[in-house]
Amino acid sequence: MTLLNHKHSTIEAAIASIPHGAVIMVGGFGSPGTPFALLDELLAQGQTGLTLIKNDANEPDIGIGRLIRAGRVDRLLTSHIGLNRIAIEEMNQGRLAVEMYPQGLLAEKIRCAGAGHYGFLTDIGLDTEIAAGRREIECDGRTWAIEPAIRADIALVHADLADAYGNLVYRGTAINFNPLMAMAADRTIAQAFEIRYPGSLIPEAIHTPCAFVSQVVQVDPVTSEQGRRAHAI
Amino acid sequence: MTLLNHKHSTIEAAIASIPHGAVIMVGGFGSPGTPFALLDELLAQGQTGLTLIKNDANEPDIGIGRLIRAGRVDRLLTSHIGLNRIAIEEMNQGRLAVEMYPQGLLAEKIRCAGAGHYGFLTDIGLDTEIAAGRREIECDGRTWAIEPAIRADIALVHADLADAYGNLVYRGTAINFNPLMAMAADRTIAQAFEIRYPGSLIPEAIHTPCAFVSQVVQVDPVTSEQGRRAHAI
Amino acid sequence: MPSDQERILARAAREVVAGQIVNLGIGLPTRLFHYLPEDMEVLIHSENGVLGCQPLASGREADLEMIDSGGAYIGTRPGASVFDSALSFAMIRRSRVDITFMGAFEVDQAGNLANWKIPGKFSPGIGGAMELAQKVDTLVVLCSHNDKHGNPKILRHCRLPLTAPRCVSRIITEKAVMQVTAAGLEVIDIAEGLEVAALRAATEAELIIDESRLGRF
Amino acid sequence: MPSDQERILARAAREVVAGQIVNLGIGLPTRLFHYLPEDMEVLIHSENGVLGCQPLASGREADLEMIDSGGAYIGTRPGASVFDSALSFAMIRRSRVDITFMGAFEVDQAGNLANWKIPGKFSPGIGGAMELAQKVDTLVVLCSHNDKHGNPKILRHCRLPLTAPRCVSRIITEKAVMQVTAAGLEVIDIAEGLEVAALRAATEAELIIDESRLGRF
Repeated sequence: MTLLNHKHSTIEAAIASIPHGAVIMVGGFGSPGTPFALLDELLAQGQTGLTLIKNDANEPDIGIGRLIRAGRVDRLLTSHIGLNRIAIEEMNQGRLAVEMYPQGLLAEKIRCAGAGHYGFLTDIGLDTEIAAGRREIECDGRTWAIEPAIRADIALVHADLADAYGNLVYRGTAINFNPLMAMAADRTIAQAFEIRYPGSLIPEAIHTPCAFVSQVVQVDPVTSEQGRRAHAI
Repeated sequence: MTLLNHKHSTIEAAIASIPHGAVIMVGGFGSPGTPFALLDELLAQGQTGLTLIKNDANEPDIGIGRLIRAGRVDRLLTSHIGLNRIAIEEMNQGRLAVEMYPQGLLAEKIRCAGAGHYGFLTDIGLDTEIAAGRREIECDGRTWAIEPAIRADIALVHADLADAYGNLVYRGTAINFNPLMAMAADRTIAQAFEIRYPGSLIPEAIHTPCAFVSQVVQVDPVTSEQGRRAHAI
Repeated sequence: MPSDQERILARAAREVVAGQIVNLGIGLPTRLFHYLPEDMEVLIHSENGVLGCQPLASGREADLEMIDSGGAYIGTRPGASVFDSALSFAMIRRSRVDITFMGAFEVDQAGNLANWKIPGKFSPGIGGAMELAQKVDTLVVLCSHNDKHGNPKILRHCRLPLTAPRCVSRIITEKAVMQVTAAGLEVIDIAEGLEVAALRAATEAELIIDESRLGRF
Repeated sequence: MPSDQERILARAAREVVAGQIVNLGIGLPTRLFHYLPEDMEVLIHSENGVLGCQPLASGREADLEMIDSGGAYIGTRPGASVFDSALSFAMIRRSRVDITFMGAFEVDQAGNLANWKIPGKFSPGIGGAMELAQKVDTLVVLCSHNDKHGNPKILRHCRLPLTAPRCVSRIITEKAVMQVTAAGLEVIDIAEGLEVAALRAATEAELIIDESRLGRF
């Protein structure tokens, strides 16, 4: 239990709670939705031996790209790392263990952990290379693959708006994996551009109810990675 | 495929597309979110031999209660029918086949069909009476029950707002099963209090994207069941 | 002199800690939210899809699309959210609800709970009770100590179909507050004016009672 | 004289029917949305979580939180929605996307597609391609007819790991438009000025060609 009125945190304190060797989900598809400020703080604090779960590897000089480059990441569960040549190089050199999943299965495996189940049964990829290593089962006369859920110790997510209880609203294509990950980790740390008083968000428009959020950290759009990139365009 | 610009429909035409013997999901938890106008039209048109999937049986004189009372329903998949003495009586007399599921499993089975999977693996109810008849499987040294997805031919849902493409926004506790069912049926017919031009709804606030909606029907809050009840209070 | 139900609810309200997420089962537990301090920062979860219920202010017109799982019209407090049924039960199965209060037909000294079915008599469906009972860390049963015929409801072993096995943390009746422990059912508080012998006589379960530590309520 | 890519894209645009939901794969297909009539009522799906993409108006400042699956900044048209990745792929697996356009390393006459991995050389991960290929009813491959060394890409049997088996409906290259049928790969259109013999010479797959019905593009 995280008490409602103890969620607003400094970025230092929030990230300091992450131990070496943690299994960490990181929101974002490319840059949108990536919690750049939280990741930069994680880089600064020096946690190592990390397992990261993220749709992609960002680019070499931003987001989890920086953590990979600094050798902090032992293992990456992902869908596509084509925009990060360093990550591909680290993988090919055997310094970074990479598990690749089809994007929709990765999303669904995370969502399944967030829903509190063991796994799901799917026909995706049955006759392809990814079927190797999956356990299959017959149901109703057809073959299905068992896809176990993927959970994490910590989720780092980026929201557009939060309230002090930890309710989150995402924006645009920055939604992506964030609400799924917020539900699938034991603890969720959210960064948001703005943290409002409870009651300021429309109940129907809240994507992640506060029950799934442990800490919220306010980040400045101008000094965050997104902000820096905005000024560079 | 339902073309974007052919979704706005009269209630008569939308319901006339439902055949006898159809498997129909019906949104709603109690009254909120129940598509009363669509159900009343279904009653008027006379389709029979129906299988309904709804969280509850409404009350005897409203919603699916009317269809059950009129003998139109052969089978009901539900979670709780305690507020409908007629449905309990019909069940006890063997005239209505009722399959009961724990509410969260019913929701998840519908959600699973909407996500395009066969089923999921859960530990809910393992040591209880509901375990009877479920297939179980060992994974990672523990026992899990296989819960197959539940799909339908038609979903009838109630939204607060729609646009002409069929994007839907729900309100309050009228959300409940509606967005799950809208994804789990072959065709989804939505009633809404207001149908706006495309572009009038906030993209982030849309609960059901139009890809999952086949027809939208405008219903008048004042003449709808909700409206009548509002005036009676 | 409070009624039995008022006594149960007033005592139950003391189980709630500020900052918690609280689920209230259909029936007696639903009334608990009238017993919590108005300014207490708790979020009431109702499994039909709302976090942050509060009683509808008297004289306020009901919003027809805002009900709790028992069907009563409700209001919401600042910080409330509404969501679909899959997310609502994800919250339950992920143990994000801190405490739930439920009624019981039977509860036993091992913490087994039966509150949904009386074979041949009452079987309206289990609703959301099974997942709440199985997954919420703290389950407090609120019920009368005996049924309307005077038979004990606090048993050695439940006889009715279970809602979930070994799920109950604490039982609050008009006669006692009992904690389920590894050693058995330990009485924490006993009702004002009730003798220990009378409590034992009204109870089928074995009760562990240390009179020197017994509270009154 | 249009470039090969322009020829492919202009022809591909004619595959899209007003009212459809259309997914555009990374690379060449992403550029297709510049070839659709501006007032055409289609919704472009991008698997990172948006339905209703449109090209960013020139001179318009980019919204940093609006990209397509290829990472390009995009705008949205009226009626657009944004959603999480689980919902986005539910839309794909439930076949609510009507048509998808994808690149290919290899495609064969049975409709098998390989477009994600070259063992030992290129394996960045499959991204969203597998589910799109397996579940979208109409998959149109847009690719050059031959690789940069002149080797055929339209094969009898794919040699690379498959994205999905028997998933391709139609192939559009700068040389031909080919339909996957039960009988084999049937040429619908051939490029202006290209001889049938030259097309066959550039292709490993067996081609079914009825010259009396052949279109030009």
